[in-house]
This record gives sequence, structure tokens and C-alpha cells, in this order.
Amino acid sequence: MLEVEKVDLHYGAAIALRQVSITVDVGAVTCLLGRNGVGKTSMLRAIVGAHPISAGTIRWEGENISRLPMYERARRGVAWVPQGRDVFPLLTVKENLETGFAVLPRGERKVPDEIFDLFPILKTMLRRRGGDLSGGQQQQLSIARALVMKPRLIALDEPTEGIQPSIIKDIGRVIALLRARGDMAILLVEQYFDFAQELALTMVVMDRGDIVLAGRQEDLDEADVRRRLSV
Amino acid sequence: MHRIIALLFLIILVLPASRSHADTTDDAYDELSASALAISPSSFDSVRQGVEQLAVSGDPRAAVVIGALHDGMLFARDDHLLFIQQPDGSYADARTGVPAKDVTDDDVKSVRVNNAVRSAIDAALGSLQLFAPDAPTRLQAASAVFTSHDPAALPALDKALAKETNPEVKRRMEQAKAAALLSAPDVSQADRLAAVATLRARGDQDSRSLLSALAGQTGPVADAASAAVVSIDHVLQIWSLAQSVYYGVSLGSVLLLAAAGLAITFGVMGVINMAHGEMVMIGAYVTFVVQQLMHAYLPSLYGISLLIAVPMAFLVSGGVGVVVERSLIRWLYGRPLETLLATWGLSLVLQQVVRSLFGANNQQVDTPGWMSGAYQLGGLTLTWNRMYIILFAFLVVAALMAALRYTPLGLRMRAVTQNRRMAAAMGIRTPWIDALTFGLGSGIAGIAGVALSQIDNVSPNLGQGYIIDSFMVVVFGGVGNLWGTTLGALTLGIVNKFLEPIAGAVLAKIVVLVLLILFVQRRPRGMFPLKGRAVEA
Amino acid sequence: MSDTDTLLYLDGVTVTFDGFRALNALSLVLNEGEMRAVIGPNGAGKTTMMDVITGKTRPDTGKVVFSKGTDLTKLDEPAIASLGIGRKFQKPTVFEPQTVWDNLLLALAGDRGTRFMMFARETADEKRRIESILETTRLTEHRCRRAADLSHGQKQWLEIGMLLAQEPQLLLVDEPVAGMTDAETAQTAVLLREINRTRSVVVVEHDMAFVRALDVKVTVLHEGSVLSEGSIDFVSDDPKVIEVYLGR
Amino acid sequence: PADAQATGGTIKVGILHSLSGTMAISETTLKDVMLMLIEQQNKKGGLLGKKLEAVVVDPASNWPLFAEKARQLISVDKVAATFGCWTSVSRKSVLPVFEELNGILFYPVQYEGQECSRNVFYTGAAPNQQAIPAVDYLMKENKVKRWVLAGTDYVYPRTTNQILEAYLKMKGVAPDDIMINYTPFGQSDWQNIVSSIKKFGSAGKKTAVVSTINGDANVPFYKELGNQGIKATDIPVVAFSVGEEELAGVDTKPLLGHLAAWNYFESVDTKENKAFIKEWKAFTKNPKRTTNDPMEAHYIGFNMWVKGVEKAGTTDPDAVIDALIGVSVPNLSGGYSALMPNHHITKPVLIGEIQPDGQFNIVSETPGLVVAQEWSPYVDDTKDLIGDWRAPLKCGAFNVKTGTCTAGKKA
Amino acid sequence: MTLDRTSTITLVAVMGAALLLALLNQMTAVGSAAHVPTYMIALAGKYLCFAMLALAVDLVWGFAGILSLGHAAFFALGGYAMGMYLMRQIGTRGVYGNAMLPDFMVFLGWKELPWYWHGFEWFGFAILMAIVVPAALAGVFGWLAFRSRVTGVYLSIITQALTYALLLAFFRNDMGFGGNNGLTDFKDILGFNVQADSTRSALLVISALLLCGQFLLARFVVDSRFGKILIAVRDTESRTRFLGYRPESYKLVVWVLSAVMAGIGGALYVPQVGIINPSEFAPGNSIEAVIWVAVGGRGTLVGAILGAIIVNFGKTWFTGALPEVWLYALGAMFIFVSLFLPRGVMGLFRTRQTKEPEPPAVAAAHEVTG
Ligand SMILES: Nc1ncnc2c1ncn2[C@@H]1O[C@H](COP(=O)(O)OP(=O)(O)OP(=O)(O)O)[C@@H](O)[C@H]1O
Ligand SMILES: Nc1ncnc2c1ncn2[C@@H]1O[C@H](COP(=O)(O)OP(=O)(O)OP(=O)(O)O)[C@@H](O)[C@H]1O
Ligand SMILES: [Mg+2]
Ligand SMILES: [Mg+2]
Repeated sequence: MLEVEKVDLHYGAAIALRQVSITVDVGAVTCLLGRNGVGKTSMLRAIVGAHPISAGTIRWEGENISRLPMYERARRGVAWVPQGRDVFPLLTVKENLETGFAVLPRGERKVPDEIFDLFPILKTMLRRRGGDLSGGQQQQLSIARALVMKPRLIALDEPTEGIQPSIIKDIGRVIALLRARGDMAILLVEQYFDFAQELALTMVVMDRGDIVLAGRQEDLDEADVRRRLSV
Repeated sequence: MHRIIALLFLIILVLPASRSHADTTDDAYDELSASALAISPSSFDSVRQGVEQLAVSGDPRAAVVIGALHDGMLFARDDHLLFIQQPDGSYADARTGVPAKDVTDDDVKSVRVNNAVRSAIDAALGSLQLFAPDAPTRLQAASAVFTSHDPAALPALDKALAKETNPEVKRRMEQAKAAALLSAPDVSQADRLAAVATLRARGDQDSRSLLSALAGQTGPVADAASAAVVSIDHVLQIWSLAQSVYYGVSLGSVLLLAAAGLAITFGVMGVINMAHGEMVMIGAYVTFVVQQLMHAYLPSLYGISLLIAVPMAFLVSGGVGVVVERSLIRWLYGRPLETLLATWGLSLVLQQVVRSLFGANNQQVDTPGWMSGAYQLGGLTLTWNRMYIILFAFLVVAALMAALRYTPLGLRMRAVTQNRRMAAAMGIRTPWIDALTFGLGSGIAGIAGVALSQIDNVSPNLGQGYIIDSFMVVVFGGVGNLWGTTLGALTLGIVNKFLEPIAGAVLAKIVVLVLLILFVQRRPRGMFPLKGRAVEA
Repeated sequence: MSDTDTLLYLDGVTVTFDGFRALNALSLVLNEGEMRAVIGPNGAGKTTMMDVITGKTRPDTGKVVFSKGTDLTKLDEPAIASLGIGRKFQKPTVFEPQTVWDNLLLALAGDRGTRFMMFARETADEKRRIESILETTRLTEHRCRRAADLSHGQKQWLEIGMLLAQEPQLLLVDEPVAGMTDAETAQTAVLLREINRTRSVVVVEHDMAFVRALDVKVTVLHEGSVLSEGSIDFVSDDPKVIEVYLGR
Repeated sequence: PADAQATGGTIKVGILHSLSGTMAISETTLKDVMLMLIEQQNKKGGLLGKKLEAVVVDPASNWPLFAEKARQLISVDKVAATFGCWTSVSRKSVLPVFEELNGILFYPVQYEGQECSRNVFYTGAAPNQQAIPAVDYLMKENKVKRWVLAGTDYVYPRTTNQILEAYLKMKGVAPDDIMINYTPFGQSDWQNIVSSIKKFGSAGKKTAVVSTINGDANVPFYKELGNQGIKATDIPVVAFSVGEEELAGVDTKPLLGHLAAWNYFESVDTKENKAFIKEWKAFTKNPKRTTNDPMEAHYIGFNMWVKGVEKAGTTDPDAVIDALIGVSVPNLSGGYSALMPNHHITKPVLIGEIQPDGQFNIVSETPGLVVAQEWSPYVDDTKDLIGDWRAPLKCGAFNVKTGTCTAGKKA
Repeated sequence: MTLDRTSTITLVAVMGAALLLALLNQMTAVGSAAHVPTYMIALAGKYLCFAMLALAVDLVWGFAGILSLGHAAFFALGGYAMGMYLMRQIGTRGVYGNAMLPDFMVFLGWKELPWYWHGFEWFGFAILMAIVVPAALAGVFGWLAFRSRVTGVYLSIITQALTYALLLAFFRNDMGFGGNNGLTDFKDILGFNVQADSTRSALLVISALLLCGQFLLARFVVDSRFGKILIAVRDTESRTRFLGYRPESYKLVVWVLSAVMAGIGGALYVPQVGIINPSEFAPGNSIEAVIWVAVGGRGTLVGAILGAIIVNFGKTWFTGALPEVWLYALGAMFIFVSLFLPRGVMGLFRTRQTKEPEPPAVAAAHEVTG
């Protein structure tokens, strides 16, 4: 279980997160919603360690990871699909996937076949450089790369951005599958409400660095949520 | 002043005496003592003449005496008696070889030689050693006679040729004989023509010069000689082309070695590493220190000191690189201008550290026997040290390429340098990888230092001489591409070496630079640019 | 404005990268004043098509004719931009270290010469234009922030704003609503239709709700050529499109 | 003008040698030897009853910085005399400063001549004190008929070669038998050049190389010579800028017999030299430190200055400059060097062959001391010039034909 | 154009200091406590010339992102133009008394003045050349390079190749610029003795004036809309093209302007230091100029001036006070600045919040490595 408690995050003098707290359960999907610039990405950055927090604690599987460097968190099973994809532009698709091996024991360093089932396009483009892929292909690579790490917590930042509808459906199915396996905590940032609604057990709505609404989906009023997402 | 007078006096005194002896008596013992008398330590001229007379005498002891002179073991007493210093430091009478117990270091002075004497010694030893038991010595002797082409050696040559069985030595002797014949006064035309043919067949620069001396005259021999010169010129031209390529490749390999480390720290990591040259310099100093230590503690293995210096230099320079990365560079990722500033500062400091430790002077790094000299392949002179450097450069680069491309470490290095944050998110220990990468680049630079110590100064400024060239090579080849670096270095080397004879060393360099500038206009990202969306965006 | 006035005409455009055909003899006609939605699977070549039109990528074969017979393949990017073709990139690209205001200022239509720029002063008219664009893109309160500090979605908006400031004749918009909330998506559709009243637009999107809201002719690309073309209802019923793109 | 007496109990001596940059390799030693000489003088009780104080600055092999530092030494530190510079350009750079501020510079390195300033004392060799005797030696001893003049492309080699070329032609050497080659500073790849020397030398006539290659470039040059197997018995190389110091960086075994011409060698067998070497090794606490020619020049120059000051009884530059002419002090090769009216000194010329231990075997020595020709008699424009700083002439470039002083007149 | 406070302070400080030094040198008696020795005047003049070079570098590097590792070439060319004028002024006062030929030509046996030396007997022509030659070289080089879209390190390295090639060329005695010794032993400028204290004081004040002028010009350029485009070009060159700008034109304009600024700096430098020789072209010199800017603070203009003065003052001071170990001191200073003053000395008192030269990647880099 991931517990974020009263976390503050600053960019220079500007504050992006104010005393936010959420929990993400293993075997469940938690969905983070909110308009542009409210701090969703900042929240994920705090969790994976891409930006230092200025107050609060982040606990993963009981351990306080809030001061650990990013790669130590990765080694504890935290994976991240960043907004903007961040594939390694000059590594081939294959090499991009293999970067995930760093956290795996020697014997398990193999790209699972399911990944190619899910993103068949990657299989045909193994030797192409990551930076040459189309936007959507890069997004797929980014998700695949995180899955290679066999994470126990995966933080996805708008994973459907730029992806064709059929594959969005596939991704939805995969997330559902992972959720069903029950050994992974999934934190999903999503603008695409319908997609979120289908998958999420709990929903968290943010506004201006604060959490304004949180709870299990069935407990929340959809209209209220939607209202907070519009301007 | 008094020395000069004494010298003149001696020459006047000794020369007529030795002449008359040579004319009148056949007694070898007297001959020798007379010649030996001529070897007065005060005058080079008299020493030279003494050597020449000794050589002509054919006395069996002559070789011993001349050999001792050659090795600096011949000493003279004030009464002109000569002694040969034995390996144990005692002296023996040069004429008889009988130990001279009463002679001490204070009684005698070493007989000094100069170039003229040395030439005479070589020529004398040449004809004396034509009968040496082992073939290599005889071969050397034949070459010496060829160089001196002194007609006086002809009788000895004839004798030696009659006995010679080794075909290689025999051929060399025949060439020597031909050379001597051409400079001898009355030789039959047939013999001279045969000699010209022999030299033509040899076909190198030396033969050409012997023949061209004849070509000016008239007569059938001269005609044959000029024809031979033309044919030799033809062959030499082709060889000289090959020679230029060799020079180019060897210069290229030096550039390559110097640039290989930079291809990592700058090409892969993107650190504008102004201290790269100093890493090279450190490698060269490690070589020096290793040699000193081995000289003191392991003299038996001194011959392979360079082989030991290679890993040591890698470790030391690499170690310095790791320390530098951990303490300095790591704070500066993503801020290329600060790395420029900091590494420039670092390079000043490193230079001064070395200057304080070792002094501003050059340090002497020895070239082991197996690396000195040259191998003659037809008309091609392949210097051993350069050949080893070429080989070494390619090995290093091949190893580096393999490491980067095929090992997990290489993959991580590339991932970290392309997107440090994302690499960390993938669980790669970025600080560790950064330090290793910088250490690797520095270590390779250190290895380059070992090679450069063989051809250049080992001084605190060593690195400065290569830093600009290294950056040019990396950029010319295309940043981040080791293939490009390799081909870039070779191209620059070869172009330079082909231009040099035409334009002179200075202009050649200028032309290469201008060509480089123009080339970059055609290919703004080097020979092997990284292509694709990622770079163009 | 008659339907027959062709604004942009792609004829047999082929682009290959190391032997891979990203565009395969693509032909497409866009009329003056038209808005066209282009959809298609990831890697179908939509972005590449925009690259070809804006001069970023040179096609191997084929022609790209703009307006009254100008062949765009012969021109470079600034020349094409000066003809009145503006573009929003798939991944938001703005001038990060500069303020939102300056970003818009630089994008404003006008003289691009060095001499003009040296002496140009902000006019009241320019100020008004920028204010109104800030309004439209809801960035008014961020006007003085560095573009680098904006969130992903805010950068998307800024780039749309820059496109508006440029006042081009033809707008090429690559995935404008990626990362926007549903409400914003709807607004963007409205905005684009508004723009389309005076200008021509090519929109690339994967968000079918958005495409539907635009209510224009849709071209479906697949493997570098046109797979299907027609109204949104027509193409979304096309089994080929469902097969490769929409999924079941 | 500098007035050392005003500074109190010490007389300051400026040391203007690069301690960093490309020239540090040569110049650092000169700074050390100056410190030693000053220390010794102080042990002897100083000068005019005052202690000498060294002012060391680092012009860092940067020529404009030389001028700046010279100005600092004279006008801020108020030194009584400065010992410094190595390259011609550094001397040229400081020359106007010394003339403007009326300082005294002792310049210890062999140089191209064609200069005669009132404020500079040239204790190194002029071309006729080094180059010509060396060529004579090779002509006589080795019967050399063909010459390669190889140098770094700057003024000293250019002038020396110009003079040598004229001299060789005068001696009947055909133009075809002279090859001139220039290389940039710091040339490190000598493959082509060495091989072309080899080729030039295989034309059947005895060939020699006269090398005015400068500084760092020598080590790779000699390494390449060794590797391409050019032995001194085939093609001897005589160098004017290679001394014990430079050879310290090379494995000299393959270089046996190549030559150098200087006015001093460490191997000079005199009592004075032995004492000097001993003191030097003790001072530097390094039994391996070598000595060389410019060091001797400073040794001579410093002693001359001391004598000159004592003679003048003051450190006032004008008085000292006048007093210095005619001063004569022992050199290290067993004779006395005198400071001539042209501000150059008389020197013996020695020719040495490189030995395996990096020392020189002196194979020739001029019978007497050679007087410097500051203006070359082989260059048309200067053949009629002489320098004479004695009254009444007081001129650095006096044309004996026209009887006019063309330059360097000081009121 | 309105000036911010830092700029105003800088202008006043530079002008004031120069005037004060010159006055104290001229008006007070030698030996009085207030007297400024000529040595200081010469030093200050030299620093100001270096400041012009630094300003030129900052203009292209800080604002157009062109890291020039060859800017000293323009400085040296300007210097040579002035040097040639000064050489011609020597006239018959040279060692050989040749009215036409400078000493080194006589010395190398030249009989005639090479064509490119004609005209330099006129001051106006020399000044024109000090501007035109750097401008022309920069123009040709820039036109080629920017049009071919040579950017980043590739550009940096070819600028270095350029200055290196010039170094070698000027170094050749056959070129007719005095070879390694360069041009020296100047006598007078416009009839005034270059060695005279009053000339030196005047040169110092002129340097200060020109530096201020250059600073104002640079400030004007970067504060204009042109400057904003430059910054856009610096960071996202390709994006500006899609907005219809031609980055190559913009770069070329500043590049040439900057070369001219450097050339003027060089022209003033030569009479004050009394020598110009090829080592001014040495790549190390250009790198040092970049270092001055980095020390002062890139992209601030004021920082460039400060950096040039601080580093050169440090050098003067260290080489005199710590001759044996000064490289440690200087090296340590550079390392210190890079580690602890990420925006250079100007980072200490930053006022211009909006002019942010740092690329955004910085923040990201800090996050993980920190
Ligand atoms: N690197 C940064 N430096 C400074 N401010 C930043 C930075 N990144 C984001 N911000 C600011 O922090 C706030 C939160 O940004 P964040 O990226 O977390 O938003 P978001 O919810 O992910 O938005 P979006 O849906 O647009 O991606 C925004 O106001 C943004 O402008
Ligand atoms: N430089 C390149 N080298 C190799 N392949 C490339 C290059 N540029 C593009 N491609 C390939 O061309 C195809 C078309 O890419 P493009 O970006 O046009 O697709 P797209 O239709 O925009 O896709 P998306 O919807 O994912 O953005 C992709 O398969 C991509 O991998
Ligand atoms: Mg976000
Ligand atoms: Mg796309």
C-alpha cells in the first residue's frame, strides 16, 4: 500500500502541492483527476521521486521512501509512465525495453511476450530508434517499458494520450487484468473520464494543489466530479 | 689551448712513423703496435686513421681492439699504450690480451670517439665481421660495407663470398661488392655493368643514389645506370605513396587514441571536458612512474614495463576521472557551460599538480627494444612503435565499441546520458553509472597517454597539444559515434600526411582546418550524423 | 467561397525512412475554407504528412501544392510559414524560457525581418490581440510566467494561442486536445469551428468525441495512404477503419 | 626610473621567466638558478652592503603578459635589474617597456641577433657564436656537402638559416644541396619530415641537418629520428636549441653522436663548472638536475651585473649600464667572458656529441673566445651596422659606411 | 530604451573609474599618495579591452546560443589592423631606418611592401579595417555556417578551427605579418607617443567610452524584439522557423555585430599593451574569453564585463603574488564559481528576473542528481 501523507511540493518558490494525502491500495486502481495545471503530474513526481518534496511523508509497503533517490524507489517496485513519454530517443525500441532489466535479478531479464501481445507494433519495430517512433507508438513503448520492470506500484500519467482508440481499449483491458491479478497498486492520472470511470475503484479529484474530492467511485456523485473538471 | 698544441704535436709525431711502419714491415705484431700507437686519445683524426690501419692489417686482434673502442672499453695510458677494460673492471693489454694488473683507473683515460671515428669503426667492423660465425652479424657486416662502399673491402668481400652459404647474406654481400666495385678505380666494363644490374635489382633509395652518381657520365655503364635510376624511381614512387598512407594511418591512430576517451566523456556524456588532455597526460606520467619503479625494483621485467603501464594508466586516470565526476561534474549535469568552466579550471590545477610533483621538465620514458627501430617491407619503412600504436588504437576502440554496444553497462551508460531522470526511474543507479562512464572515458585517455609517451614529450603540457585535435576528431566524425571518431581520425591523419609533402607542415595543417570547416558546412553533424526525429526536433 | 477552390493539394507523396514507408503515395485535397479531420492508427503517417506540408521533411516523390500553384516541396520552413501555414505540434513546443506573453508576441503576424524586429515596439493593437488570445486560452493569469513552468495542458493551450496569433490561412493542428479534460475538449471544438469560419484547418486527433463534435469530413490514414474518407458516421462504420483503428 | 636605493635595505632583482605554459619547461630552471645566484651573493654579504631580494613573477608564456609583468617589476617593484625572457617574442614584447622605463634586462638565450638595445644585455649567443662554428666543424670533420636546415617557423631559425644559407653558398655549396624546412611550434608528428631528410641524405653526398627546432618539438623529432634509424654516422644532426635539459626527456641511446653547439656544456671539465654543478645540485636538492647553456649565461650575466654595480657604486640604471661595458668575469668553461660595447659577451663555442647518458662529449672548441656579431654581415641591410654603447657613439645601430646612427640612439 | 539599475551602475562605474584613474594619473605628482601609476592605467585599459571581447562573446553566446570558441580571432584581427597602422607610423625610426618597410620585412629581405599593407598609413583606414575585416570574416563564416544549419558543438568546434587556422597562418613568416614575433616596438599613434602617460590615460578613457557604447548597443539589441527572437532561436531554433522567422539571418546579424565589437576591442588593446602577435589567435584565448563570461554570468552583459575584469585582475594579481602556484588559485576560482555560483557572479545580485538564460533542463537535472 502506498500512503502519501500531507505532502508539500514546491517548484522554486511556487507551491504545486499543498498538504495532499492519498492512499493507493494494492490490487486496486486509484484515479487522479483534475483540470490542467492542478498538480496531478506533480503528485506522481513526488511519489516516484522525480521531484523532492518539501514536507510530508510517502510510505510504500510500510517503508518511508520519501527521501530515497528515484532509482532506489524503482528497485522497490515503483514504476512510472511519465507524461510526455520520455523514451530514450537514441536507443532502439529493444534497448528501451531492456533498460527495465536494471531492477530485475539476472535470471529474469527477458521481455515478456504479453507485452508484444498488447503492443504488437513494438514487435515489428524492435530495431527502430525510440525517438523515431510516432507519438502514439512512443506512448505504447513508455507503458511497455514500465511493465518490463514487473512493478508492484505503477504510476501512469495520462497513458492514453495520443493513442488510437483500439489500443486505448486494450490498455484498459490490461489495467483491468493487472488489477484483477491483485498484486499491483495502480495510480492512474487521466483526463479521459469515461476511461477512468471504467477502471477506477477510488477517485481523487484535485484542484490547485489540493485534493477536493476523494472516495470510492460508487460513493461519489458523477455530476459533482464532472463539474469540478470543467472550467 | 694547450690541448690543441699537444694534439698537433702528436699528429706530426705519429703519422709519419705509422706510415713508414706500414710500408716496411709485415710483422703483424709491430703493425698492431704501430696502429695502436696511432690511436692516441687526443686527436680524433689520429684515432680514425689508427682504426683504418688496424682494419687493413687483418690482424686477428684488430677486431677485438676495434670492438672495445666501439663499446667505449678502450683506454690509453700517457705512454700511448692501450688497454681494454674487462667486464670486471680490470684492464688488459690491448695488443696481447694479457691482464695488466698494475693499471688502475687513474692511470688511463678512455679513448673518445666522434662521428668520423664511429664511421670508420663501423666500416672496419664491417669488413672484419664478414667472417663472423653467425649469419645475422655477417648480414649486418655486409650492410655496413654496402653503406661505406669502400673499395678497400673488396678482397675481404671476395673471400667472404667464396665461403658464404646463407643465400640472404650472400645476396647482401654481392650488393655490397657491386657498390664497392662502382667506386673502385680500374674495374672492367663488364663487371661494372653487372654491378649496375645488381643494384638495379636491389632498387632502393641507396642504390639509386649510387647509380645516379654514375648517370651523369657517358658510356654504356652510365646509360645502364640512368636506365636503372628511372626504373628505380618508378618503384620508389609507388612505395612512397604507400609510405604516406602508413604515415597517415599512424597519425590517425594517434589522434584516434587521443580522441577515444573524449568520445565517451564528451561524445556520450555531453560534458565539454577541457581536462581531457590532462587525463592523457596523467597516463603518460603513470608510464614514467611505472618505468622508474620497475627499473628500481623489477629490472628483469623492464622490457614489458609498457604492458604493465597500460592497465595502471587506465586505473589511475580512470580513478582520477571517478573522483572528478563525484566531486565536480555531478553537480553540473545539464549545465554544459559550467562543465566547460569547471573542467578548464580543473585542467589548470591538474597541470600545476603534475608540475609541482615532477617539475616542469620533460620526463624520460624509454622505448623498449621490441618497439624501437623499423621493419623494412620492400621500400616501406614501418616503424615498430607506430605499428604497435596503430594496433593498440584499434584494439582499444574495438573493445570500447563492444563494451558500449553489447554490455548491459554500455546500455545503461547510454540511457543515463540520454535521459538521466528517466534512467533513474527505470532503476538504473545513475550516480554510479555517471561515475563509471566518466571514469571509463578518463581511463581510456590514460591509456592513450601510455602510447603518446612513446612519441611525444612527457611534460605537464602534453595534454594541451592534443585537446583541440581531439575535439575536432570527435566532431568531424559525428558526436556520439565511435565509428565516426575512428574514420574521422584516420581521414584527418591521411589527408594531413598527403598534404604535408606538397604544402609543407604549416600550410598542410591550415588546409586541413579549412577543409574541415567546409566539410562541416556540407555535413553539419559530422561524417556520421545521428539522424531521425529525435535529433532534429 | 466556392467549393472548387483548392487550397492544398497533395499528390502521390511518398516518404521513406531507411526503407520504411511512412507515407505511401498519399494524395489529399483540401478546399479553401474547409476543415478536415485526419485520423488513423498510431504510426499511420499523420504527423509525417504535416512535416511534409510545413517543409520539415522532404518527400521522396510527389507534389504538395498550396494556394495558387506554389510547390511547397521547393520551399523551406520559414518560407512556407510566411505563405500562411501555421502549425501546432503533437508534443507541445513553446519557447520555454520566455514568458507566456512573449511567446504570443513572437507568434503575432507581421514583418519577420531583422531590421523591423530591432526597432519594433509593442503597439496597442498588438497588446489587444495578445490579451484576447490569453482570454481565449485561459492563460490570462499566467501571462508573466515562464512557459517552462506551465503544466502539460497549459502548454498545449499556449501553443494553440500562438497558432491563433500567427493568423495563418491554413492551420495544421496535431492532437490539440490530448491531455485536456472533456469540457476543455468540447470548448476546443467550438474554438476550431469558429476559426474555420475564416480559415482552413487540418486537425489530427484520436479523440473520437472531439472529431464528432467538429462535424466535418474525415480522412482516415493507414500505413501512409488514405484508407477511407467521408463523414464521421461513414468512416466509423467502415469495417476497415474499425479493424485497424477503432477496435471492437 | 627605477631607483633601488629608495626601497630601503634591499636591492631587488626581477626574475621574469615563465613558470607555466609552454615555455615553463625551459624557463623554470632559469628562475631556480637565479634564486641560487642571489642566495649565494647574499651569503657573500650582498651588494653595496645591502641584501639582494628576488622578485619572481610568472608571465605564463603569454607575450603581452611579459610586457605587463616587466612594467610591474620596474615601476611597481622597482627592481634594479631584471633577468628574464627566453623566446624572441617575449624579448620583443618587453623591449619597449625596458626602453621606456629605462630598466636593465639580462637576456640569457641564444638568439637571432639583429638587435642592440641600450637596456638589454645579451648574454646568450649571437648566430656567429654558435651556428657558424658548428657548420665549420661539420664541413671539416665530417666532410659534409649537403645540408638540411630544419627549424621551427619563427624568427630565430629564419635568421639563423638565412645567415647559414648565405654562408654555405659562400663556401661553395650548391643551392640544390641545401634544403630548408619549417614546422609549426609544437610539431609532434615528424614522420614525413624525417623521411624526407632521409631521402635528401641519400643522394650520395655526405649530409647533415642543422636543427633550429625549438622547445617541445625536439623530443618527438629525436624519437622519430631514432625510430627511423637515422644514425649520426649517416646523417648527423647538429642542434642549436637542444641542451641537457631537453635531452632529459629522451632516451638518448639511439641518438649517439648527434651534435649540439653551445657555449657551455654540463660536461665541461673545469674546476669552476664542477663547483657550479655541485652547488646547483645542493641548491635544488636534486642530484639529477642538469645544467645547461642559458644557465651559464645567467651565471655570467649575474656576476657581470654585480661587478657593474660595484663599479658604479649605485644601482642607478644609467650608471650601471655605462659601468657594465668592459666588465669581464670568469665563465664556466675556463675562460673570462667580457661584456662588449655592443652589449653582447664574448664566448667560446663548443661542439658536443650526444652520449648515451644524455650528456655531451665535447668534440671541438674554438681556440679563443668569439666576439658576437649583433648585426649579421650576411644580410645586406645590416652588414654595415655596428652597435656601440660607449660614449661618444652611444648607438645601437651605427652605419659605418654612411656614418649615421639609424636606430637606438638614446639621448 | 530604459536601463535597469544594474546596467546604469555598471555604466557609471566603468566611466567613473576610468576617468578617475586617468585624472589621478595626470593631475597628481609622481610619488604623491593619490598618484595612480601608469602601470595601473595600462592594466585598466587592457581589462576594458578584454571586457569588450567578453561583451561580444556574451552577446552571441548568452543570447543567440552560439558558443564561439574562436572569438579572439576577431579581436586579434582588429588588433592587427591597428598594429599595422602603428607599424607604418614608425617610419624611419625603425632599426633599419626604412621609411616604407617595417623592420621585420627588411630583416627577411623583402623589397616591397605587400599590397595588403597599403593604406594602413592612414588612421581612418586602419580603424575601418579593424571593423571591416572582422565583419567580413564573420559575415562569410556565419553566412556559410548558419545557412547550413551548423549548430551547437559543431559550430563551436569550427570556430575553434577557424581561429586555429588563422593562428597558423599569421604565424607563418611568409604571410607578412611579422610571424611569431608579430608587430611591436610602436612609436606613436596620431602623432602622440604611445608610451606617454597622457596617451595612455587618453586611451583608457576612450576604451571606457567605447565599452559603454558597446554595452548600450548590446543592451538595445537584446532588449528589442530582435533580442527576444534571438533567445527563442537559442533555445528552440527549429520552432522559430515554423513561425516564419529565419534564424540564420538573426544569428548572422548578431554574429557580425559581435565580431565588430571584438575587433574594436582588439584595435584598442594593441596600442595599450604594445604588441600583437599570433598567440592572440590561440584557441586557449578564445576559451578564456568564454570563461570570463561564464564567471560573470552568461546572458547578462553586465556579467561579461565583470567577469573579464575579475578574472584578468585575478590573473595579474596571482601571477605576481603567487607565481609558483597561481594556477591553483585560478583553477580553484573557476571550479568554485561553477559549483557555487551557477549564474556566475551576477547570480549574486540578480535583478532581471525575466531574462532567464538557463535552459529548463536544469531543474530536471537537479532533481535526480540532488
Ligand atoms: N518544472 C516546473 N517548474 C515550475 N512550475 C511548474 C513546473 N511543472 C509544473 N509547474 C506548475 O505546477 C502546477 C502543477 O503542475 P502539474 O504539471 O502537476 O499539473 P497537472 O495537473 O499535471 O496538469 P496537466 O493536466 O496540464 O498535465 C502548474 O501550475 C504548473 O504551472
Ligand atoms: N526518422 C524516422 N525514422 C524511422 N521511422 C520514422 C521516422 N519518422 C517517422 N517514422 C515512422 O513513420 C511512421 C509514421 O509516423 P507518424 O509520426 O507520421 O505517425 P502518426 O500518424 O503521427 O502517429 P501518431 O498517431 O502515433 O502520432 C511511424 O511508424 C514512425 O515510426
Ligand atoms: Mg500533467
Ligand atoms: Mg503523430
